[in-house]
Amino acid sequence: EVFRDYAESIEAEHEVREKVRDKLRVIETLARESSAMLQHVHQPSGFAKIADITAQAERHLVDQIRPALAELSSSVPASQFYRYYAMFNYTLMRLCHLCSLIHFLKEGQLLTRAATAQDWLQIGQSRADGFYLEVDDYLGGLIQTSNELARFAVNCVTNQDFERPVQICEFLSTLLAGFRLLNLKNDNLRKKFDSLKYDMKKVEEVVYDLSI
Amino acid sequence: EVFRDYAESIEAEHEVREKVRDKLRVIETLARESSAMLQHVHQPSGFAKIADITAQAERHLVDQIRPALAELSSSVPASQFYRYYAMFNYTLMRLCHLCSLIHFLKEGQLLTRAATAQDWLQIGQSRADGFYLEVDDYLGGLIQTSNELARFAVNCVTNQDFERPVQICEFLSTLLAGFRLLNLKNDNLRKKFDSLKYDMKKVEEVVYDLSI
Amino acid sequence: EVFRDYAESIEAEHEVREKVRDKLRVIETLARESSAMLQHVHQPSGFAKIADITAQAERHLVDQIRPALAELSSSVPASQFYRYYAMFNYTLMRLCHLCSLIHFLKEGQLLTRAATAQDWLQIGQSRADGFYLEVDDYLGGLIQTSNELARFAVNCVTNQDFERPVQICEFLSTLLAGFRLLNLKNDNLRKKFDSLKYDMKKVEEVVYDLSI
Amino acid sequence: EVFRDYAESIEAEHEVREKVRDKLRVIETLARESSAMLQHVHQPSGFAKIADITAQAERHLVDQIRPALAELSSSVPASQFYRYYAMFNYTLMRLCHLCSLIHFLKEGQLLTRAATAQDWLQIGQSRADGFYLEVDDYLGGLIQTSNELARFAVNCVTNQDFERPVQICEFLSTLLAGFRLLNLKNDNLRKKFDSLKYDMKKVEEVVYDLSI
Amino acid sequence: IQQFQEHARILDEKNDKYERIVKLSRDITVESKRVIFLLHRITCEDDKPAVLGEAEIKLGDIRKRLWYYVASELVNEDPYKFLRAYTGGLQEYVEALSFYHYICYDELISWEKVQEELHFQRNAHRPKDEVKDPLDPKAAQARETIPTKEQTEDEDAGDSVSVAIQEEAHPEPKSDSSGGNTNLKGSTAKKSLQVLVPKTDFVLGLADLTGEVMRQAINFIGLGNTQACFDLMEFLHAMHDGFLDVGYRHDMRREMSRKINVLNHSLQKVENACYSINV
Amino acid sequence: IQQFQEHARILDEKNDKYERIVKLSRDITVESKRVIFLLHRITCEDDKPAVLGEAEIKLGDIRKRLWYYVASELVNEDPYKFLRAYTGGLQEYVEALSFYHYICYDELISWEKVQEELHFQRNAHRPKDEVKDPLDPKAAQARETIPTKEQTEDEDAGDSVSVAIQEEAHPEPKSDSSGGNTNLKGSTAKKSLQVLVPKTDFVLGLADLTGEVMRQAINFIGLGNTQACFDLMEFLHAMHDGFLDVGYRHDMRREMSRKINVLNHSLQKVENACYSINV
Repeated sequence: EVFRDYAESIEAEHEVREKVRDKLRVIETLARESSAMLQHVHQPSGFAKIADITAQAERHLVDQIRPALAELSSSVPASQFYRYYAMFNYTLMRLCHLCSLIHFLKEGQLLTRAATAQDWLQIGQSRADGFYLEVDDYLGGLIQTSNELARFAVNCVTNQDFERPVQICEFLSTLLAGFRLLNLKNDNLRKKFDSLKYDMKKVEEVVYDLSI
Repeated sequence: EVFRDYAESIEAEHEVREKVRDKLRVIETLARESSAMLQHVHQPSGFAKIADITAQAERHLVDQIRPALAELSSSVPASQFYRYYAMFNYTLMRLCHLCSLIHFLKEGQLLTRAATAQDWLQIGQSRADGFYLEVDDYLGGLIQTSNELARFAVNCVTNQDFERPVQICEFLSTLLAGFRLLNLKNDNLRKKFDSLKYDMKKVEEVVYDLSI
Repeated sequence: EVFRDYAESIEAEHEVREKVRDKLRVIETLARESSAMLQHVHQPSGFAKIADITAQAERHLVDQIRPALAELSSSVPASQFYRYYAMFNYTLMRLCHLCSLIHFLKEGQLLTRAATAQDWLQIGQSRADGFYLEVDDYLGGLIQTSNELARFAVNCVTNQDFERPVQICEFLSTLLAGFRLLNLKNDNLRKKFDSLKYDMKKVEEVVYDLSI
Repeated sequence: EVFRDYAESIEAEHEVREKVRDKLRVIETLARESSAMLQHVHQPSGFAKIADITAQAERHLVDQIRPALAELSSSVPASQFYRYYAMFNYTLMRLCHLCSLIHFLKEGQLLTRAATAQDWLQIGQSRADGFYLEVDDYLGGLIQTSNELARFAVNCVTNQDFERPVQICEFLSTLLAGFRLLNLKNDNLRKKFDSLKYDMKKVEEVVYDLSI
Repeated sequence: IQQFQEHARILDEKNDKYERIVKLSRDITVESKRVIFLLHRITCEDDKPAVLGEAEIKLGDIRKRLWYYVASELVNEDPYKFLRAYTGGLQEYVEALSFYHYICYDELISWEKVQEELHFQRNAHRPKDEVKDPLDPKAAQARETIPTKEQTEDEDAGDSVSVAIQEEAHPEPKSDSSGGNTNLKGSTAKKSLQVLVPKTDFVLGLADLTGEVMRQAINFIGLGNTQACFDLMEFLHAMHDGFLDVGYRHDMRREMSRKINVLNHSLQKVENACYSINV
Repeated sequence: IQQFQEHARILDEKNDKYERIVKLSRDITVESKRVIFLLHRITCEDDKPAVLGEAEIKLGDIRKRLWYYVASELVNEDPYKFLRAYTGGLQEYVEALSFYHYICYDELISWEKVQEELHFQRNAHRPKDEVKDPLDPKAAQARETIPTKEQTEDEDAGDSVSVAIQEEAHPEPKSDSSGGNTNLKGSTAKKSLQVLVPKTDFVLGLADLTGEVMRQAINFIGLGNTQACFDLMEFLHAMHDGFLDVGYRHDMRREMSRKINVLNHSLQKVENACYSINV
């Protein structure tokens, strides 16, 4: 019977989904912890130990998130990456955000997609690698970082750091230039691009305030 | 006739609902009055007498709202708390908000759930106590307070108080750190969390403006 | 940290929900099987063996659904019946429907709520019994049965059974008279009541067609 | 203060509404009972005693509904009939339906608006009379009667009464002719008019079936 | 069957009257918006006399040329019956009138004042035939042509009406705790005309006023008139207190809570503006 | 910054490919509807040979002219990546094919059969350049002009493909319990092309089939062919059983439960029709 066959196939799919969901839940909890750590940089008390906070968040990412991500990756059948993509899509974006934020706090620079995928998350860079980092997710993560940095620029000034806002301003203008190259069909990315423009404006105002 | 029995049971439920609705109406009127009092802290004329306003609102809460809440509590059959929960849910949230706002204005600190339930509202803390304060409602109330305080920070500056905004900023950042730990499945709370992030940013900008 | 406590309570609720969801899934699968069996009465091939089909469905209900329901019942904390009510609400309605349909096919009569709860599903009849059968769910189930019987009346005629439609017509008119006595505040039930009126009209037309 | 005055005025309005709602609830329960009585004419058992049923329903209307309606009428301030109109609008329509149905079952004829208002419900016929019967409500009630009679025509045949369907057919065609004279701007009435056309068609089919 | 001809007549009359009032209400809305727009042209004390004078004339026109005809339609009708037809125009009118009043007298207009303005003594001469037969299509046509500028200065119904008001002084109880001055006293009903102003519509109009006040405050900042901005904030705080006092009840119309939300936003905009002045 | 040029390229390629597949899918939908319309022309046994022959040719055309190009686009892609782009066309195609199959063989088509039909061996000669460079705008243009009638009889890719299928027999496991034949085996992936048919889309297409069967049944009644109507009712009952077996799970796509509702209505319409025959 044609239907019995189908019932089995949705059962099988359901099982994969359950497994993916479980793995995801672990990663999301870890990602929340990571965000919480990094939040401290906004606070007076945390501002003095940015290097420590960053190092701690990086260790957490390497030691805990990375293996959890490897488990997720192995629970998605390689040839069916896009079948389950919508499930972990947003989480990958968030992880990219964490990577690029930590990297910026350490180095003051933009983290490339290649480096995010290979060095930080240790997942593939293209379809041939199986579980991999889509361009959309990488870009989405960068926008989250831009939102966070716009806020950070304000708090830097409050904490008497007048250099970092300039650095952030440069970072955002690089990002904005990059995004301008994209032909944004994707509505979702387009909306995010708008928020990037807004962040840029905000940080420029901060830099302007500092210059007078 | 078998249906006559059901007609009665529907009627009985209807009566409980009517009673709960009546009690709620009283509380809501009182809560509105309380909000109206507290609104004065935003105004130039009220700014000078914050302590008076706070004391008055506290007395109103203890003398009037608390007994009205006790009446509501006794009109909900203990075993059916969750059956009517959706009716008074929002009102409880608002009362939590009032408590935490008054407490912050007095002490500059966060009011815990235990204190809200036990010392301020005098209702239960867990299901075993019958009518009790759900975590969700407590958290929802805190978010309302955060909204109010973000506005208050702005008005403090207008009224030449440059210290309170810093205090509010700390309060919000504590709150934000707490919320980050929660795995917010509840869509409603998630939206409120977003509003909290927005308030935080707003107040940070106020503190920033003060610092330059 | 005060929030860690809340995170746990949210987690705990989440676990109950997961458990309830698992148990429900089993019941729903069984209920679907049961429906599928009963569907055969509409078909020419099944029409001859209505008694067999009914007996099989009854055995399935007693041997499989009932124990599964017992498991569900034990996974809902008695004091929080209404907290999770919205989760299993619809499923209970469906079980009531199955009971009353089987009963009608066997006996040609309406199954009371007491009998449904006690003899068929073996759950409570009132809040004091913990997990119990709400009037609304019982009534909702009856309406589903009325929808099914209206269709069945048509198929009876197709299969040359001219007596059962009259029996169905009487059943529906009893049901309709009962529903008329209820003061239906519940919008959901009111809509269902309209569908019952429609079924009545439909079956009356079948009886009319038979009379000429 | 301008607002205090307004608060008082809505309080006053609220009280009138509460009172109207109470009176309405009584009438609706009575109207449901009346409908339930009249339902019996559709059933084999009731078919033989149509005259009794009709007489009983009429007595119920005169002895119980009419005084309840008088109470409602007196709770609506005469000059503010339309302020509360939306509250009792639908109920008045239903009472008109009951009157015209009883009258048809007794006399086989259409009840005029004047007779409905004056002789049956004892309320006014025009604005000058205070609480009065709007044309819209009278017409809406007639449509409900037409729906009921279309169903009744079918059941008459089932119960071997071949004359009444012809009488119903004439009644509906009079009604239809009347409605055609109206310039139906009112969307609500227009929809009802469609249902009237449908009823007419149905009853014509019944009469056609009888003629062959 | 001929009773249906009667039904048809009643329904048609009602619908036609409703449509005519809706049309008048739309004209009132448009004209009231013009008044508000005009009042926003005030940037300093010196502007006031000219602008306020013009606004007063325009408001008088609205009253005499539009409300008067609404009132004529409502003679011997239950005032609430056609309320939905003119509620839109009424709220906009209250917004314009209260804005004008606030700028003139620095205070909130009272409900009594608004209701009084829409109370007319019927002129025994000219408008008589129009009013007596509101269904006459020619009369309706004539009315439609009236609200054009060229006729503004004509000696007509409106002028004698404004005189009539002076004479009447306080012809009806001005405060009515049941929520609106709704008693059409048998004796005066036939002589005096009025458009009922339900307090709810009055308050909804006031809620709209807060949006205008906010816009004015922002304008003042642009012009560097910061003290005026602080004054307006105080006024908005008072309005806000007022609305809190009324309280948002459960059974309050959704329209009201929407407007209260707008009020809150207006207030916060002005607060933020005042904050930015102080930083 | 230049990494963004790379990002831009990747995003553009993806979007362009997606758009091309959507376009093909729309054409497939249109052509499949034509097949269904054609099949409804059958009113008795005698009509069958001619109509079925024409339908077979049309279905072959859809396969060779449209699906082949979809398959070409999907080479070396994750099959699920572009599923949303062609799911509409696929369901309509399944509906047409299964309707054809039901009329021919009086049975439900199997998933294996549908999947097999969309499995192609790449022709080494002509379409090669098109396929190897699917981004070449000229190739895309050439493709767009293909599905016109005049070219139907040309010796082209499609024909050699159908031969290729014969040769290949069963190149891949035909049943895959994980819900779809999705393994692109390294060895064959480069030589054979296929369009993945997820079982869900297959079943959704079958659900649509029931609507056609219902329409046919009603037609038959009009033609007095009552036995055929009863037969179709039985077929629908069997389908209905099948769907009940699958069960409507909670996490089932809304699309499915909507279609099951339509199925229920179709079945009841046919039941009512059969009832009216019997009365």
